[in-house]
Amino acid sequence: MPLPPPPLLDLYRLMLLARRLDERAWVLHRQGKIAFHISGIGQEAAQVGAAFALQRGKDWFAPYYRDLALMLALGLTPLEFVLGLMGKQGEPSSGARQMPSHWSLRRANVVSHSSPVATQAPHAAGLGLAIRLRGGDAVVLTTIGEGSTSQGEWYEAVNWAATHKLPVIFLVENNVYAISVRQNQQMAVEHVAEKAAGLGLPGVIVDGLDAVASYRAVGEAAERARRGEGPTVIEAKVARMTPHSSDDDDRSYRPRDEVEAMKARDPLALFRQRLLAEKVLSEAQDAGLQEEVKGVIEAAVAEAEAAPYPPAEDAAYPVYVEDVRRG
Amino acid sequence: MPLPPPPLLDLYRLMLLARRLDERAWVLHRQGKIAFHISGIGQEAAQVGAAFALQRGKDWFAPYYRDLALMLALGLTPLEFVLGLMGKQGEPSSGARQMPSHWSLRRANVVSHSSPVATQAPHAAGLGLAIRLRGGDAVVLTTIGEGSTSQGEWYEAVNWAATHKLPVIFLVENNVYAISVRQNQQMAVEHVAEKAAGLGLPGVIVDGLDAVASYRAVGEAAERARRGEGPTVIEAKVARMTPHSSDDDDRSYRPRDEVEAMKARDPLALFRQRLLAEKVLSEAQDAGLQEEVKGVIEAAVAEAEAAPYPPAEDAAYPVYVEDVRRG
Amino acid sequence: MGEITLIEGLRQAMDEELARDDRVFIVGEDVGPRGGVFRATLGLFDKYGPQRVIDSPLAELSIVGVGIGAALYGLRPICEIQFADFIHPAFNQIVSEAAKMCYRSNGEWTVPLVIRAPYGGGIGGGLYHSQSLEAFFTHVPGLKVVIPSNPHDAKGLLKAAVRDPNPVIFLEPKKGYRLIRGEVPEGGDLLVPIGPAQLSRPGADLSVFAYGMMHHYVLQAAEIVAAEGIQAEVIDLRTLLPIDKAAILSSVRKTGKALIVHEDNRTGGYGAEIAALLSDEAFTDLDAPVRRLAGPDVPAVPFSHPMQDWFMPNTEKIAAAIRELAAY
Amino acid sequence: MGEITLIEGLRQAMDEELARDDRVFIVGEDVGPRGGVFRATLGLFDKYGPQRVIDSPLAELSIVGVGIGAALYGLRPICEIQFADFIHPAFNQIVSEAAKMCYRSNGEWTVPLVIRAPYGGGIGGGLYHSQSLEAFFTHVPGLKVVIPSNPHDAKGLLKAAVRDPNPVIFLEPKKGYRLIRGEVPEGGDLLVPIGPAQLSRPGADLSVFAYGMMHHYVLQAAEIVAAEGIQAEVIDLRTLLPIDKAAILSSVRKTGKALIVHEDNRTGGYGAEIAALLSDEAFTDLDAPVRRLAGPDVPAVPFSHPMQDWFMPNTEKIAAAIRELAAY
Ligand SMILES: Cc1ncc(C[n+]2csc(CCOP(=O)(O)OP(=O)(O)O)c2C)c(N)n1
Ligand SMILES: Cc1ncc(C[n+]2csc(CCOP(=O)(O)OP(=O)(O)O)c2C)c(N)n1
Ligand SMILES: [Mg+2]
Ligand SMILES: [Mg+2]
Repeated sequence: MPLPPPPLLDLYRLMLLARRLDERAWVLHRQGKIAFHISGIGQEAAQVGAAFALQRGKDWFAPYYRDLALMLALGLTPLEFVLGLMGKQGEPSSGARQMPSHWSLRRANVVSHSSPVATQAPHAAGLGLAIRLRGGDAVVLTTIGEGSTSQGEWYEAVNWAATHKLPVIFLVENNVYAISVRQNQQMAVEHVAEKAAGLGLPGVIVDGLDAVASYRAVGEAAERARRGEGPTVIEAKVARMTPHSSDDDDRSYRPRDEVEAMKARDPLALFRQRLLAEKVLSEAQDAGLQEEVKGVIEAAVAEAEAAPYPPAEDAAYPVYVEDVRRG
Repeated sequence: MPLPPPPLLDLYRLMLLARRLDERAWVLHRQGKIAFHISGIGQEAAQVGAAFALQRGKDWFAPYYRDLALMLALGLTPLEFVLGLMGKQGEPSSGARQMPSHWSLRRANVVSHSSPVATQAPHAAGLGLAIRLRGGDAVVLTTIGEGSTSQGEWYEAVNWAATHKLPVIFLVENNVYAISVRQNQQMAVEHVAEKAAGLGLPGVIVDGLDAVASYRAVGEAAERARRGEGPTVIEAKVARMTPHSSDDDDRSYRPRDEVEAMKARDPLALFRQRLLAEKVLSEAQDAGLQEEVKGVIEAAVAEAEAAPYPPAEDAAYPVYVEDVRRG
Repeated sequence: MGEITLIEGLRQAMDEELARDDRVFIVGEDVGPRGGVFRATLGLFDKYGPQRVIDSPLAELSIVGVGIGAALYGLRPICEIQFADFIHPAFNQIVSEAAKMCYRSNGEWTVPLVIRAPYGGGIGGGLYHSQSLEAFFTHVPGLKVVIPSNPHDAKGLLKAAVRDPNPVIFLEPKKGYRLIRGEVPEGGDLLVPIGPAQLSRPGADLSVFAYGMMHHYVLQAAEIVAAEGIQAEVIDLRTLLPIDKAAILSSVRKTGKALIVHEDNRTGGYGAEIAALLSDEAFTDLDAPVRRLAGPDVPAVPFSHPMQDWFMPNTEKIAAAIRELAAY
Repeated sequence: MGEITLIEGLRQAMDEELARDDRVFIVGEDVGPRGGVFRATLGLFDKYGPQRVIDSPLAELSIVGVGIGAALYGLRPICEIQFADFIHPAFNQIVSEAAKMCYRSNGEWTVPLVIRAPYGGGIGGGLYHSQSLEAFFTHVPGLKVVIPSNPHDAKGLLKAAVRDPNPVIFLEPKKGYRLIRGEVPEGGDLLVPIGPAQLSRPGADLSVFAYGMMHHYVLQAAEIVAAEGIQAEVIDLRTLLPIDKAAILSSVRKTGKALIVHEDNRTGGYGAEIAALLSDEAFTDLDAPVRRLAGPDVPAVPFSHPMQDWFMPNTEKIAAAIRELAAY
């Protein structure tokens, strides 16, 4: 089954929503309304491309903390995200137990991840194994930063998937930094995709600032996986356009001209220009979208601000599955 | 500094000593005189080649349990080995605390290793880092089985060494099995050496049944390392000519014809034939060597049998360095 | 009823659960044609095939991590760690992931996973084939920790563990694999619930708490001291987490004295928690100090026999500790 | 004397040890130009260069494993784990390797290594940036475990740890990094020995044992209850392994009552060992049950503020526990 043409406007709308919501989180942080934010700005294109290349509702996801755009594409609502930012009741990933951006969304086959990086990678291999054992042609997408591929966990997971030819896509969102540590202090290869060669599976490099390129690469990897040909490592070259998180200040380690150069290649702006040039999008349409997104976000923020915190005693449960029923 | 020609007779003598001593251990086990033996038969050539390619007394070693031949080449005495087999006092690696073949020999720069496989690999990287920090051109050799390269520990260690260009040689003794599990259930690559490509360092395949080939490959890697050009992965294709250990019976998982074919390519026999053919060794010389080795081993066994066990209370020390002085 | 060994009980449990529920599968090193290094899974590969009995790469982290992923999908993996000593590479996956998944997802995701691992010393295994390490896991909310002491419980608890919706650390006293034999009902569906301790010998003078191989020795020691007129009550804890506080407290309320026996190192071992529980909640019932007989505080069991014997608690040492406490 | 923060004490300790001994180096994530995510190593990269202050790959296993290798060579690595919660990937290297090296090599090889890790909750860090996990390590013979509670001890104990020939797990109460200030002598070579606990407030009515951030709150609580006429003796344990048994026992012999406070989960926590020690060796001195005030048995500290507050022991909860015990 050949990949259908990329749904350009959908991709754009999701990138826009993710960007504005992310920017709003930074504002909430400056206003002292939230304690922490970790940003996906600069990585949206790779994420939405990946999401639209997969079959939502059927495929499985083991994401990482920068995947706001991915999550929105999979159906997380802006309200749910803001509830998470504020640690409010009704936050769907953890009932406000986890920090913001620690995703989980059962209804969308998004498994829960934790803060220790790379732990999600073996889970993805295990989901792939389960799909293999139970039959069907679902695939698993797991994402990670380039720095976190230094963990043995990632290596073991990819090795499992390669050895057992499991239907897993290992998407590495390479933004060159792991907090302050540049890629060249992480690894001796120039491209993370080269790591695939050592594990016996294909490694693909894609321009992660281009949603369509990501859509194509993930779509092809998914087709391979569905045909039983095994996993793929995809390295999306993305940009971390903010400090690591709201706790970070990148001026001590990041050259300012690098930051400026990066901003000149903002994936959202590039995509907008392209859609305008290709006449997929009109200025008027865009203005409408911008308004719509703004409205959605302000409504979400207002509703989240009004929402209650979870009761303190909720913290006692559910340690065991038995408590879920009890709680 | 070009590698001097291989000391053929020394290599042969060590291989012979290792083989006869190893065979003697199996006999001791059948006699009920020792509880456990893990064998290096079929891997001697790779090991002695490696040992002679390095500068003993200067270079550092983080070996694994099959490295009897390597250890003998580094100066472990047959008596010391047999004391270890029997758990007798004076055993140099652990004072009889560890199982046999868990090497450590301070006087030869051989650091202590444990049973959990692959833990020695990061130590080797750390030794390499220390050499780099303190200056000098020593190198580190660490060995491991092919199955154990599936551990994240090995990946992380090689990644460190490659990223920091440390003077470390990662020698993988590939005997195709990890207990009962064949290499193709361990990894998707055909050669362990391919793993090096994913980590940005050279990966070399060598015929591990040929001591001279091993000598050359390790020698070249050592030269690279001494020149500051960083680490190398060397995969020596060896043979596990026995069951995994004295606790194993390989008939349930290993085809008999494979075992027969392997025995026909016994590295010791091959080397002997070659030396005889090249007239490096005469039949008379060989007979003399065989006698000498036999005598050494019988003396070692006799002395070890007569040696006492360590006193029970020795088990209380040394938990901390303070106890070493106290003990 | 037939008399079988402890390891046969484990094998039967896995066989029956594989047959009962096609979501159950086994994964670990050498569990396939080799049947495991202790032969616990012998014959299961031939019976259920390579999809249900999977020889993994040599990598414990991913044995558990992949198991967690499969459990999230809804399968029921049984992960075998070849020796408990080799569980540490998987520590992060067990403690950060399996144990915390239910809580951190507010119950949306659960990890029905069993991790089987042979543990314990006295088998000439030296430092790294002899360890007891239950105390690392009994400190982790979200895990259940189970240690059977006989074939009946081995079978019934393992079957219950496979059906438990939570991650269960299932530690097997490997010295008892073939040494400990016992009656197990044939046929039927033997389940021993996870949770309750077992009163294995009633007595009025003091309570002795143990599990696994040590429970076996405690029963022998109780027999010896009985001949001297000391009536030791023996409790097989079986499930270490959650703790069966009621059983522990009610025994000590009766006897007024408590001895805890384990192979694991003394300091910070499981016995500490039992002693702490008693010194808090049974304070007025105690007629004597709470005693622990445990592995000494050296890193692990040494290889050489005299040193191994020095390390290991055994029947004689237990009998001596009972006598001393009874005389207090 | 100058008043500095706890983290400044740590920074000074590392600075002085780097200057004193060229075998000392620092390795960890973001410890270089960034100066660590908490800025504990700020300025040290500029001062000592990339050979002595090394930004590692993002991989805790190898931060510790490489550190062990360098220590075997004779160097004195200080490994920084960015948050204690992320130490588990290194668990195998710490427990199987660093802790057992001296014993298993019969003293031939030693591992003079410090592993620094910020720990503890109450900082909005959620499940994985708030953990206390000392009990995993206090169960491991061969390790030393140190937790300072103030700038003076932070500096003096860290300098002592760097010079200690054994592996030291050095846990830092990150909530107190900037909150806790105190006098530290300028100049000189401040060393606080690893081992002895510190009597930080004498009192006759009951003994309260704590460390790290909890010690800070215990002192506040002691002040509050003093106004009510309760004289709590406060002991800052400081070194958790080896345990300063003499100090603990002598305090309880005097007061007859003991309360242990920690953030780490209650079951199997460090308090269990103290309670067990007391219930064994101070049995006849105890006038009341040994009490523990600890983190509840849920996986870790939740993010949302009401739930975080529910989890964390604090001054009020401690004062209440003191009152209750004093009234026993
Ligand atoms: C095991 C572990 N160690 C350290 C951290 C702290 N930490 C959080 S994010 C991060 C950097 C991750 O870098 P990368 O993988 O490149 O992802 P990015 O943040 O750049 O998207 C670090 C070190 C962690 N979360 N987990
Ligand atoms: C962490 C760990 N897991 C499992 C084992 C048990 N074990 C000992 S040797 C071995 C196989 C090793 O295979 P390989 O690395 O190929 O080395 P070989 O024995 O073939 O030389 C296994 C599984 C172990 N020692 N350590
Ligand atoms: Mg990055
Ligand atoms: Mg092998």
